[in-house]
Amino acid sequence: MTPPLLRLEGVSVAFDAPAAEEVDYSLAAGEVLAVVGESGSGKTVTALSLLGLLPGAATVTGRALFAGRDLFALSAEELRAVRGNGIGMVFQEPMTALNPVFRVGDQLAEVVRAHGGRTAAQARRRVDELLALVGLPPGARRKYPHELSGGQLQRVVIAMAVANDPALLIADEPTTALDVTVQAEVLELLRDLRGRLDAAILLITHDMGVVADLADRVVVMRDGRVVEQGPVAEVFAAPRHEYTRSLLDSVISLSGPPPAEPPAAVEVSPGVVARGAHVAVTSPSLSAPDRPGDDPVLALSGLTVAYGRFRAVDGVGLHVGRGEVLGLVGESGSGKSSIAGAVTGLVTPAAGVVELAGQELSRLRGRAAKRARGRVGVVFQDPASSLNPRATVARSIASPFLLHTPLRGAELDRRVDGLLDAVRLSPSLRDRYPHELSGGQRQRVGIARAIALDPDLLIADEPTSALDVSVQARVLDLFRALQAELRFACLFISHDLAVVERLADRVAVLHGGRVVETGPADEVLTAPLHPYTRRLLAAAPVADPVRQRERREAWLALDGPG
Amino acid sequence: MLRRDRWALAGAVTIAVLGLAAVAADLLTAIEGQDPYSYRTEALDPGTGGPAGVLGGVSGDHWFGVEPLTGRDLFAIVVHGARTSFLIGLAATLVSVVFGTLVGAAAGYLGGWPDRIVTWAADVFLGFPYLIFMIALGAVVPSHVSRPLLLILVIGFFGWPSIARIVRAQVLTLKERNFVAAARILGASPWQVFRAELLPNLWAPIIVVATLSVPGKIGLEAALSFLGVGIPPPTPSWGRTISTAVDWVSTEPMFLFFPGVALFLATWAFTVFGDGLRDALDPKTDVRR
Amino acid sequence: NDPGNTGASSAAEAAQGGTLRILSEGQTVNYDPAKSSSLPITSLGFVHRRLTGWVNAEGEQAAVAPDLGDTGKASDGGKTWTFTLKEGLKFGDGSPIRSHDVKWGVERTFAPAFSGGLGYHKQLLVGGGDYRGPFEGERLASIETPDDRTIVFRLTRPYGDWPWITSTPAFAPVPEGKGAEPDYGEHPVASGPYQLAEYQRGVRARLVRNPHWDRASDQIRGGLPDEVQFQLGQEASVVSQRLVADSGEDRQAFGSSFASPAQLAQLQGNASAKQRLVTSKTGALAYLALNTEKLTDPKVRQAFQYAVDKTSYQIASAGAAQLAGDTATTLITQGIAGREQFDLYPAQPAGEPEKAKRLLAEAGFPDGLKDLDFVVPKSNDYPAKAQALQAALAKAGIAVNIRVLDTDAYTAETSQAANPTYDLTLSSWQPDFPSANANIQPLFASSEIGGGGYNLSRYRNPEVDALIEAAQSEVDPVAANRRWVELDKKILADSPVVPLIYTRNSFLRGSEVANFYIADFPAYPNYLQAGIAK
Amino acid sequence: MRALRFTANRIASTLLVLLVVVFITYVVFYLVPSDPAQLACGRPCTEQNLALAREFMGLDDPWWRQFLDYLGGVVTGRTFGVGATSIHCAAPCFGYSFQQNTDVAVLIAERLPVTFSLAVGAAVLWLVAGVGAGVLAALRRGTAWDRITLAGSVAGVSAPVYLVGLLGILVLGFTLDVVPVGGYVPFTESPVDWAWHLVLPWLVLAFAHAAVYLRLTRAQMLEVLGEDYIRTARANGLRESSVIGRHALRNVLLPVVTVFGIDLGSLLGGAVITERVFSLPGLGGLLIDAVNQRDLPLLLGCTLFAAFLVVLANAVVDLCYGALDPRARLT
Ligand SMILES: Nc1ncnc2c1ncn2[C@@H]1O[C@H](COP(=O)(O)OP(=O)(O)OP(=O)(O)O)[C@@H](O)[C@H]1O
Ligand SMILES: Nc1ncnc2c1ncn2[C@@H]1O[C@H](COP(=O)(O)OP(=O)(O)OP(=O)(O)O)[C@@H](O)[C@H]1O
Ligand SMILES: [Mg+2]
Ligand SMILES: [Mg+2]
Repeated sequence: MTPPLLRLEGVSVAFDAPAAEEVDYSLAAGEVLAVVGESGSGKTVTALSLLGLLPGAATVTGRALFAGRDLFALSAEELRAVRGNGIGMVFQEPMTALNPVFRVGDQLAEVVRAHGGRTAAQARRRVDELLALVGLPPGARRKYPHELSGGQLQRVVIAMAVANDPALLIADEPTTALDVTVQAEVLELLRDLRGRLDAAILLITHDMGVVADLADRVVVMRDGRVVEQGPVAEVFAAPRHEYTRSLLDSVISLSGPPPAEPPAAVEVSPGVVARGAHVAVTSPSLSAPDRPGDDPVLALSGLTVAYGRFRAVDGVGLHVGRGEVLGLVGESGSGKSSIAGAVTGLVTPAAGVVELAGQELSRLRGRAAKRARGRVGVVFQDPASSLNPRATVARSIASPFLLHTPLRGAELDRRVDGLLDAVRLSPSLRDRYPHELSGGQRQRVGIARAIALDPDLLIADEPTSALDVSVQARVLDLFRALQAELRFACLFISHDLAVVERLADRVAVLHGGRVVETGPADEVLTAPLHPYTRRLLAAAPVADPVRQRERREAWLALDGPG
Repeated sequence: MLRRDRWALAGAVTIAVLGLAAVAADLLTAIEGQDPYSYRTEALDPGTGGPAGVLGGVSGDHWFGVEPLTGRDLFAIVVHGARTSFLIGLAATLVSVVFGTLVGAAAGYLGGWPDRIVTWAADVFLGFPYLIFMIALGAVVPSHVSRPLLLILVIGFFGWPSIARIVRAQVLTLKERNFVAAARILGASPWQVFRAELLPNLWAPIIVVATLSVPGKIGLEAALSFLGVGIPPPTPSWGRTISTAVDWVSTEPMFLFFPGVALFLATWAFTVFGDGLRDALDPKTDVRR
Repeated sequence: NDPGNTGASSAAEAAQGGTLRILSEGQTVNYDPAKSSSLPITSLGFVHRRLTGWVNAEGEQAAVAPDLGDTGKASDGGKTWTFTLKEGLKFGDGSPIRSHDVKWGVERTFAPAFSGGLGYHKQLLVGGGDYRGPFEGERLASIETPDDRTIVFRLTRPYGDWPWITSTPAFAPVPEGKGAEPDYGEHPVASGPYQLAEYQRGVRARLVRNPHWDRASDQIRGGLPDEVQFQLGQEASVVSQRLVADSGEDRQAFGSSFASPAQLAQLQGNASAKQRLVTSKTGALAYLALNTEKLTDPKVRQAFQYAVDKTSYQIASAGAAQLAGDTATTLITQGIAGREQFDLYPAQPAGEPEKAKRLLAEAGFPDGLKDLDFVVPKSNDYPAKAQALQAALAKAGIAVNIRVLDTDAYTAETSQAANPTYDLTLSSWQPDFPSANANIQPLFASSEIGGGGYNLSRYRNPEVDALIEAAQSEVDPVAANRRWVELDKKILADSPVVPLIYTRNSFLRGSEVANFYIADFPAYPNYLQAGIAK
Repeated sequence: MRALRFTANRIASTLLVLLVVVFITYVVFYLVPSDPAQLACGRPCTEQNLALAREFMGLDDPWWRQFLDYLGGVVTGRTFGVGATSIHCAAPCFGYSFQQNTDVAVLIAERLPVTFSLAVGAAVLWLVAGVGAGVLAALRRGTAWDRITLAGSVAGVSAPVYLVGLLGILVLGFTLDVVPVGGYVPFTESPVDWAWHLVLPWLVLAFAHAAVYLRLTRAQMLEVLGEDYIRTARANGLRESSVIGRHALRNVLLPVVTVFGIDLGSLLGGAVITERVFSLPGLGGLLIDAVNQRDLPLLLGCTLFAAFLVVLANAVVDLCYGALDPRARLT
């Protein structure tokens, strides 16, 4: 066996407290090594330490041998020569990773010319090559970062990282910020690059599906230490460490096999096909019709939300019955949050009607409007930003009471304690501030606030997508239990199909501001009628190397990469 | 946190000392046995009207020497001047902070035409040669309106655009945060949102900006007194004393030195204190430390 | 009393030639005679001659002197005055100066577009009240020009000081028919030794020789330098620093503003500069005006005569008594013919607060006076001087609040408002011509209350008004002077003002400026005689 | 189309700003208890003369009428008085100063080159010095250099311009005698003398302003250095000079440009005190004279012009901002 390309020997990183301790792992040329582990386990700091990118306050010990040289012992100039040349790096947030004031092509060219004396013309040719390599049109060269989508930006960042044919590519959560479909494309690109450039990849992620999809070997970290490492198939099949096991257990994956050919359906009206309660559109300019039953809690009809000329939501009809959970899925920008905004009153619809328990919201004024508002609870995606950082837990939970009821003092405290109990939080947390809580705890506070007034309707806008896998599982369990107990109607918004599958009774699939398909959850997610739904389903990775391979091939067959 | 920043601490201590001197001005001058109003022509050089003796007449009787032409005690003038400067600096800051915060928050939060009007009004104010305005106002306002009050209001009022801009920007980002949306969804009125959700999060930037704007206001009072529209004599004011002292600098440098150093110290102290406060309150800078 | 340095310190002899530089704080110089209130011995005199001028020399009493014309002959009991112009006078463009041109110049001052200068003549000339200038075709019949060299003025009443009035700028000649344009002052037709060659507002004005000026016909102007340059818009303290430094061109320069107390103090430590300081022997009367409409009791007003501290006032104005000027006890200023020295309220110069308190108690104010409104303008160190008085009055139990106003607001409040609220104000008065008339009438005639007049104590006494009228009509100077001195005493007995000092003015010159002196009246250097030393 | 509407909006709001500024100035000074006619009336001033002067200057109309006359003059020009002595002020007439016997526009035009030279020269100085020192301070955060520049900047903020100016004159001008102490030489007369006479004013003005820029740059630099794209640039092996000098600086300049626009705009309206101290015949002096003499037309003209410069500077800043930051470009 050849010596490994990269080898970490007892690498420790410490700020005030240690962040990574005695980390050992190695990586051979052409290999993909995934580093997984819960948030804060030291994955990123370890990787940053390799290129000397940690802030000055960090102390690094140990050795990191890259092609036989200890990276920690290099001079500043030598290190610069390695950066972007021997080792390329891709960061998590593509939106902020590029300088907003320079053209993408110029930034690429600058990196190209930073190593090895290429002329301007040569660099330009290389930029075109790179853009082609990551599947971007040559015209992208002249764009500014804000003119590109997240997926395109991530491609640029990857192009930048591979610009000088590095032997090693470090990718720190390269897809976390992206849509499932875009994520699948980016992963495909990485796989392709590895094949074509023969680069080794150090992939940092917390998404087991991504690991299953891409990696040869996996390193599991926890609390700054490596707890387990080995080939992916082995670790996934027979995790040895207890933490690895719980990690894999809490992964929520779609249950069904990759979508097969669409089942037969009958055309019920021009452009609309149906199979029982399962309805889909075949014409791109239609929204699937909605048949609200008796007494829905929420009924939308012909809802249109426009930002200037742009129609983010276009003639959508939807309803949520009593005690029912409607899952609203669709990729980023499809209009999910805009619908939620129209229901909660944060955005004013351009057209259409929003009826809450039979009352038309836009007609209500003053007290009546306020009362109607009190019957809707909302849980947001990002627990950190949904709580006022300067308000205690108790204050946040009490705010609905303060606004809508005359409750004060001890009675109020009692109610708050009751709610804390309902979301399984200890009353001792009452006086903490949000930053003193974990992500899961914060989200529970958010849920407690949302259910405080015993709402008829709960709107959950991506309530778990910012959370760790293990935390996410626990919050979803809680959510399900509460729903079963309190029987509120729920509009559950998510781009994660697996999550929706676990919670929703019915599903509506949103694409370009229109509902393209709607029906009972199990039917829509196993036998989708609309091609977009099928693509969405196929793109979602599952945390099983074998099944994931099947799904990937199905996805590739559906629309091909890029 | 501030305790780790020795410079900010030094600033805070200086502010405290000067503030204390301002509050206890009467006591201090009583100990010295002087007051800032009495003429002491016997302490002057009869040939020139300048202070008799070396260093501008510094002595056990007159700790900082005396003022030329009048013989008034310079120490008394400086500590009583501190009172004027601090009163005007702080009170005017309060005025601009209150007004700027309300207006800026309203603009940022409500958006639409209130926002446009506020940004536009800020433009008007910035386009306005306000020094001129203050001079005119000094002449227009009837004399029974207290000048310090007028100064506080005018200096304070002209300070609102900068505060409003900062608050507006801050509110714009806060508005995007979900906790504000959560409150709105619950049916909170704009005022309730402002009080319960926005204001607690605005304190930090407001306090920092306020601290940093105090020295500017003190300086402005000095400049206005220089132009003769500040605090009316004989109430001591650093600005007026400094502007008089500039003429004397080649013969009586100490006359400029003491009030000059006091003004510099006050400005310096508020600035480093404000900077330290900003660093302490900004989580980002704290991590990088 | 030693009046400090005087013109005698101009050691070197002034010679013909060179460039004289005048450093001025003002942004403009005004060479339009109709809009000027310039003294006959300062800047306007370089370019324009007037019907009469002043004898202005060290050690000589100020007197009317012939300029374009003689000093005039009265007839009709002082109501008609006849002047004869000298022969061979020429304007800068070579044309002769005739009596019409003087008449035209006077008439021009009546045009609304050209007001702003000294206008004593406007009410005195018959028909002047509603005359609106010659540009609309109407002429003023009360000025007659029987031939090219004779000019006759008909007055509404006998006026003995008329020859002084004809020395005001309005009596400078303007070629008949010219001067309709608003900027005539930027290209005036010269009658004096110089003409305006270049004028940039805020920067400089350059005067070069007028080839048609005849030295022999002019006893008022030296006309020594080849060129005179005004440097405009100069910052006062920088001017003083430059003059102290006395290097390069600044050696041929002098400052046109008074040296401030701080500058004076600096000069005391600099032997060379101290030598170049020119201080007047006397000057304007500085006084504290008591608003007689508010302080109605003469006894209360008299208390102020004892309460003020003239010593600290002297220090506040110039650092030392000697530079500030003598303490004043009369209304007629030193250097005016016929003045008599007296003191109705003899007291220590530093004041006698006890005596003041006693007078107040007698008047019914045993606890003194509270909250008097003391209004002063921002300019000329008045706030500092007012503070000196404030501190002194406080000792006599008189508490005053100083109110500092911008110069213009001050004028509006004190001389224009119908019912002003001030109790006290501080002012100084330099007569426009060296006659006791110009000392007393503007300050104490009831016609001068409000409407822009300078009767700041709002003193209204019909008896005094009648006496003023009588004194003005007196054509015999000696008799007139006797009447004025009588008035001086009579008014002061009522105590509408407290005379403080006869303010000395100090000016600094460069080492090569020669023949730079200040005569007894007025307290300004004679620009016209100064020259550059060899 | 959108650009057109944007421009139209911008011009309209600019005009409105100017109108409001002029109106406020007018009202305030109209309320000031003083009478410009009094100055034009001379001594002694009789009621009759005063009335004549008022009429001639158009002061006998009601206040709103006078204001409208002023605005009308901007469009159509004005004539004061009648007959041979009437004064005509051609459109656009920004007022006629009776005290100075000149069109306000002419007065402003005379003074503009001086103020322009002063402001632009000082601005270049303080930009270079302030931004440069600010960058260094940020890069050496917490070191002696950082503290010293901070203290220096505080001195710049706290020392009044008149103080620094007069001390500068005293030390550099008189004691050391290295630079001239004032006066203005037009650029067209002698560029060298022009610069030489302005060195001291430039330094003084720059000293007062550089402090703000130093602090702003320092704070912004610290902010930008924490941005992800800086990390990206470093991770890709760019030279530190390029990371700081190109990637960071460009972003640092954005807020600096905004403040700069406002500062320069208001400076062009006159650096009142600096001009006074150095005897520079600029707009600031004109404005102060206008106030002191209650020369309302001149005051209105100056205020209008000063406000116009600020608004103009803002517009220029917006353009620059667009050039610097593609996100801010319109359409
Ligand atoms: N600049 C810093 N200063 C102090 N502590 C830091 C700093 N950066 C990271 N840490 C700490 O180091 C530890 C490891 O952080 P790291 O970013 O490597 O976690 P991670 O495994 O990448 O987590 P995630 O999945 O959330 O990205 C954490 O406890 C974190 O709080
Ligand atoms: N305030 C706004 N102004 C202009 N366009 C907006 C605004 N808010 C949203 N949009 C646009 O409307 C579209 C729908 O946005 P929306 O937030 O509803 O999407 P989403 O489905 O919730 O996406 P995500 O999964 O990213 O949250 C997007 O294209 C978005 O860019
Ligand atoms: Mg990480
Ligand atoms: Mg969304």
